[in-house]
Amino acid sequence: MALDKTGIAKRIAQEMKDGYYINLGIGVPTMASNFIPEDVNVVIHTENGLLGMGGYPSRDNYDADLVNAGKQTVTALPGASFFDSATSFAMIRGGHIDLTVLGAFEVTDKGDIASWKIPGSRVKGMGGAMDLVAAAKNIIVAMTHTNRKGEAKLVKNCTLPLTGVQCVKMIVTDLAVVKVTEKGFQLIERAPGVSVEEIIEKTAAPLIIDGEIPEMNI
Amino acid sequence: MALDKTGIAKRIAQEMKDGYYINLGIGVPTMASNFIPEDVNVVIHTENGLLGMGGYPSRDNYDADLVNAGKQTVTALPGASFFDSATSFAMIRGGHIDLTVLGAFEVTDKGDIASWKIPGSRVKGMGGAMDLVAAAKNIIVAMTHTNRKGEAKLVKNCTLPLTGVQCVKMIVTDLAVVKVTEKGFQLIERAPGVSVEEIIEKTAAPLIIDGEIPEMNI
Amino acid sequence: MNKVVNSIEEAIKDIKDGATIMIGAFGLCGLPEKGIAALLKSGVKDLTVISCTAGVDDFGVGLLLQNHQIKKLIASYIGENDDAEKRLFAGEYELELVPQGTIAERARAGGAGIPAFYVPASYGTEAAEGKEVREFDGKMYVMERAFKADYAFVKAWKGDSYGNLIYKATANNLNNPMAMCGKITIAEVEELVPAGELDPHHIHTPGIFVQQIFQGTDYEKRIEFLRLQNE
Amino acid sequence: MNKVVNSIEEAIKDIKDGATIMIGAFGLCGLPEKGIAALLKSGVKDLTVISCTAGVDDFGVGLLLQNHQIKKLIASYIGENDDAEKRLFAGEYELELVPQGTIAERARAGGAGIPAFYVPASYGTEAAEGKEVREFDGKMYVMERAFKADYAFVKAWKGDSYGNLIYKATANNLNNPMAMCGKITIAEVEELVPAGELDPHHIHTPGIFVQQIFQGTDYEKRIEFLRLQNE
Repeated sequence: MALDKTGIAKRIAQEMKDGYYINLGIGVPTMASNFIPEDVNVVIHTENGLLGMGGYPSRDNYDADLVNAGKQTVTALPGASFFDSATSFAMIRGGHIDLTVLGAFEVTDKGDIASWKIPGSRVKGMGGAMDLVAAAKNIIVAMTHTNRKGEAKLVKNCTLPLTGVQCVKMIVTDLAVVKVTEKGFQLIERAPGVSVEEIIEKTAAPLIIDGEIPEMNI
Repeated sequence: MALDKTGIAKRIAQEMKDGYYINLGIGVPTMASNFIPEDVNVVIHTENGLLGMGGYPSRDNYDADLVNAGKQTVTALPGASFFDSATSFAMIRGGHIDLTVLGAFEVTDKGDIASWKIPGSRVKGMGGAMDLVAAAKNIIVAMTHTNRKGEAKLVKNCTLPLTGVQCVKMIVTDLAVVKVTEKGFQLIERAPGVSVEEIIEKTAAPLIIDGEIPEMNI
Repeated sequence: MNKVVNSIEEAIKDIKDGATIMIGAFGLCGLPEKGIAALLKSGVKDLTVISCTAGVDDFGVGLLLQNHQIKKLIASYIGENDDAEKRLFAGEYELELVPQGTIAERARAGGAGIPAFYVPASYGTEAAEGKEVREFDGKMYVMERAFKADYAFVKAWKGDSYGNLIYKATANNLNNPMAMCGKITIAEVEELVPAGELDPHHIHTPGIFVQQIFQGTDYEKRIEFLRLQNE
Repeated sequence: MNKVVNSIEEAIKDIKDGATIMIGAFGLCGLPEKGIAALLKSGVKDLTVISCTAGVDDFGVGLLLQNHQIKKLIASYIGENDDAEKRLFAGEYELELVPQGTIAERARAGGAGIPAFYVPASYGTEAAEGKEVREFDGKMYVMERAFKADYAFVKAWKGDSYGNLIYKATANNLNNPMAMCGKITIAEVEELVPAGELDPHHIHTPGIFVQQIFQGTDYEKRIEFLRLQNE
């Protein structure tokens, strides 16, 4: 059965290793921080200027001057630091972030990603996404395997404006875990009860399938 | 009579205007800070990372961690700030320093300066001098009019390796105050008792002399 | 060295139509509220505004859009402002979208006397169209030019009469790089103290980057998304 | 996230001959004394050292020159070290002189993922020989490349177990930009505290830039020119 958002978030949390500095996009990526194992100590970076982001504040101690990249009130954990945006993006651009997780509209089997603009529809802007995908060491996309119209989001070529080229390393969807290899997409895991055939059918690019594909362990 | 070092320093102090941020080289330029009029409030920048440099410390409160660009122990005045070298040179390069005063071996009538290297003799390095002369808004050179061999230091072309090109705005020597104009050197003032003829004789480039040349008022 | 002005009106009196103005803040966090309010009152128009976002419909940079004072907006994100999107589609102003980190670095570069530099961000995307690209060590980069700004409006937590600034938490964001960049930087602070009261180790923006400073009162500090634990 | 190592020997055990090493400090101010002492003891050689100065004859970077461990020195000034000059003329090591602000910016750029940038410093001088030049807005600039460093040795006043650093007075200097640049940055501090004890507003170098940290003892903190009031 296809995973819900929580399921995707749980699977992503498994990619977080002890000692990682991590930047999480809004939505499911941020949700993943709730499922990090207790013995895994990571530091969350939020690009508006904080290392060591904690959870939401209580009603007694929220602060308009302390927000995350989604402009939500947050807290700072012990060991945190505050800094300006130039320094914050120096961390990103300089490759100091170990893992970036963000959402996407489309990802290609070369690792190109489209995530910021739907022409003729809404204009929002790229925010910090183009900086993040251009420079983080390890980029994981969290998204549904198909869009609302049922069209594949894992594709040969993006139809939407690009956020970055040849940068995505892995995709976690409601159906599968797919790695972007030099030879293209490789199916690594499938959601519990989801068949390899269904995944192939809903992917609009060749999928390397090497032996038995295990179910995700979430 | 030719000025001594103190005289040059006093004349340079007259160029310091209220509200200026000033960077002073080692020696006579630094000495000039002792002669700033009381109603002129300036902030001294030292490129190793301090705005608001004060005088030398007392024997009770010196600190190895608080030095100036000459590696001498100093103090920080009220309103001071500390910062790293990248930010310090951002101030210089970005044109935020109103006045830079430094020594030189040679200056040309186009404003080129040689101040950092004598080939075949000593190797020291340019330190921050190339950054300063390339970017400060207003650069004054403090030096003797001739070198120890009696050779002119105000020249048509530098014989020594350059520190920067077309940057010096004014030169204060033991004999004269000379401006670097679009048409070349212009004699502005002469040291008390020093004749225009002596200055012309000891300058190895044409000198524009416009009317009566007043004596320095120091 | 005293940079204190008595009112924001005094600080902005020389701003002309057509000026390029930077406005600090990330969304509404660290917003120079008093500066924006004064710009609205002044009616100065045809502005080029450089800011991280367009604020929201009825606060922050959004107010200047509503008041038809912006000719061109350079920003990374206008997603929290529906009105800005409508006015854009109506052709009321021009929008140049720039990646957020590139905005910050172009501001710092402007302040640091670096006319151009290379970044990987936006390579291969429409945001790099018309820009020079170049390979270094096998990777492609885009050349970005430093910003120039006639004015920078920034907001800090504490400041002193010499213009030294300290920001609270994540309210620094674009404020420090933009403070470096403004030909005239106007800083508003919640608490203004005499020079000498702030520890020189704690200064985030040294006063050399600030030309005018004043203490604002009654800050609204509007929160875009109030999220609370267990609520 | 604990980056505390028990000894400097543990921190440097993987450094190989031929490594590129940055050493913070301006002269002897803010000097990573313990790191240099350990490098001396290790005997690692053919180093490329990037530092602001060569220290003095018998302290700081000068010790590594005396011990024949440096193949190439990149610095802005060696004027306080007569021994370094003698060894240079004797051909014992190669010297590349770089303007001080350019050293700082190349270090920051290396840490910030900016492969190249333009500065006015050194244009028209022998320090710009072999470097690309380019005109922007009627002024000439020199293209400078970011530094890459296998290790950066930095010294701070206070630090915590996450690697966050605070510098004292002018002892920051090159330490912060170099901390950003090191593939492995080794920080030594006078006072090491558990994460959470330093105010996040006061951090000068966020811990993300630091891979190893330890507390040094018995710092000599030698002063190059002790100048006292009225003495």
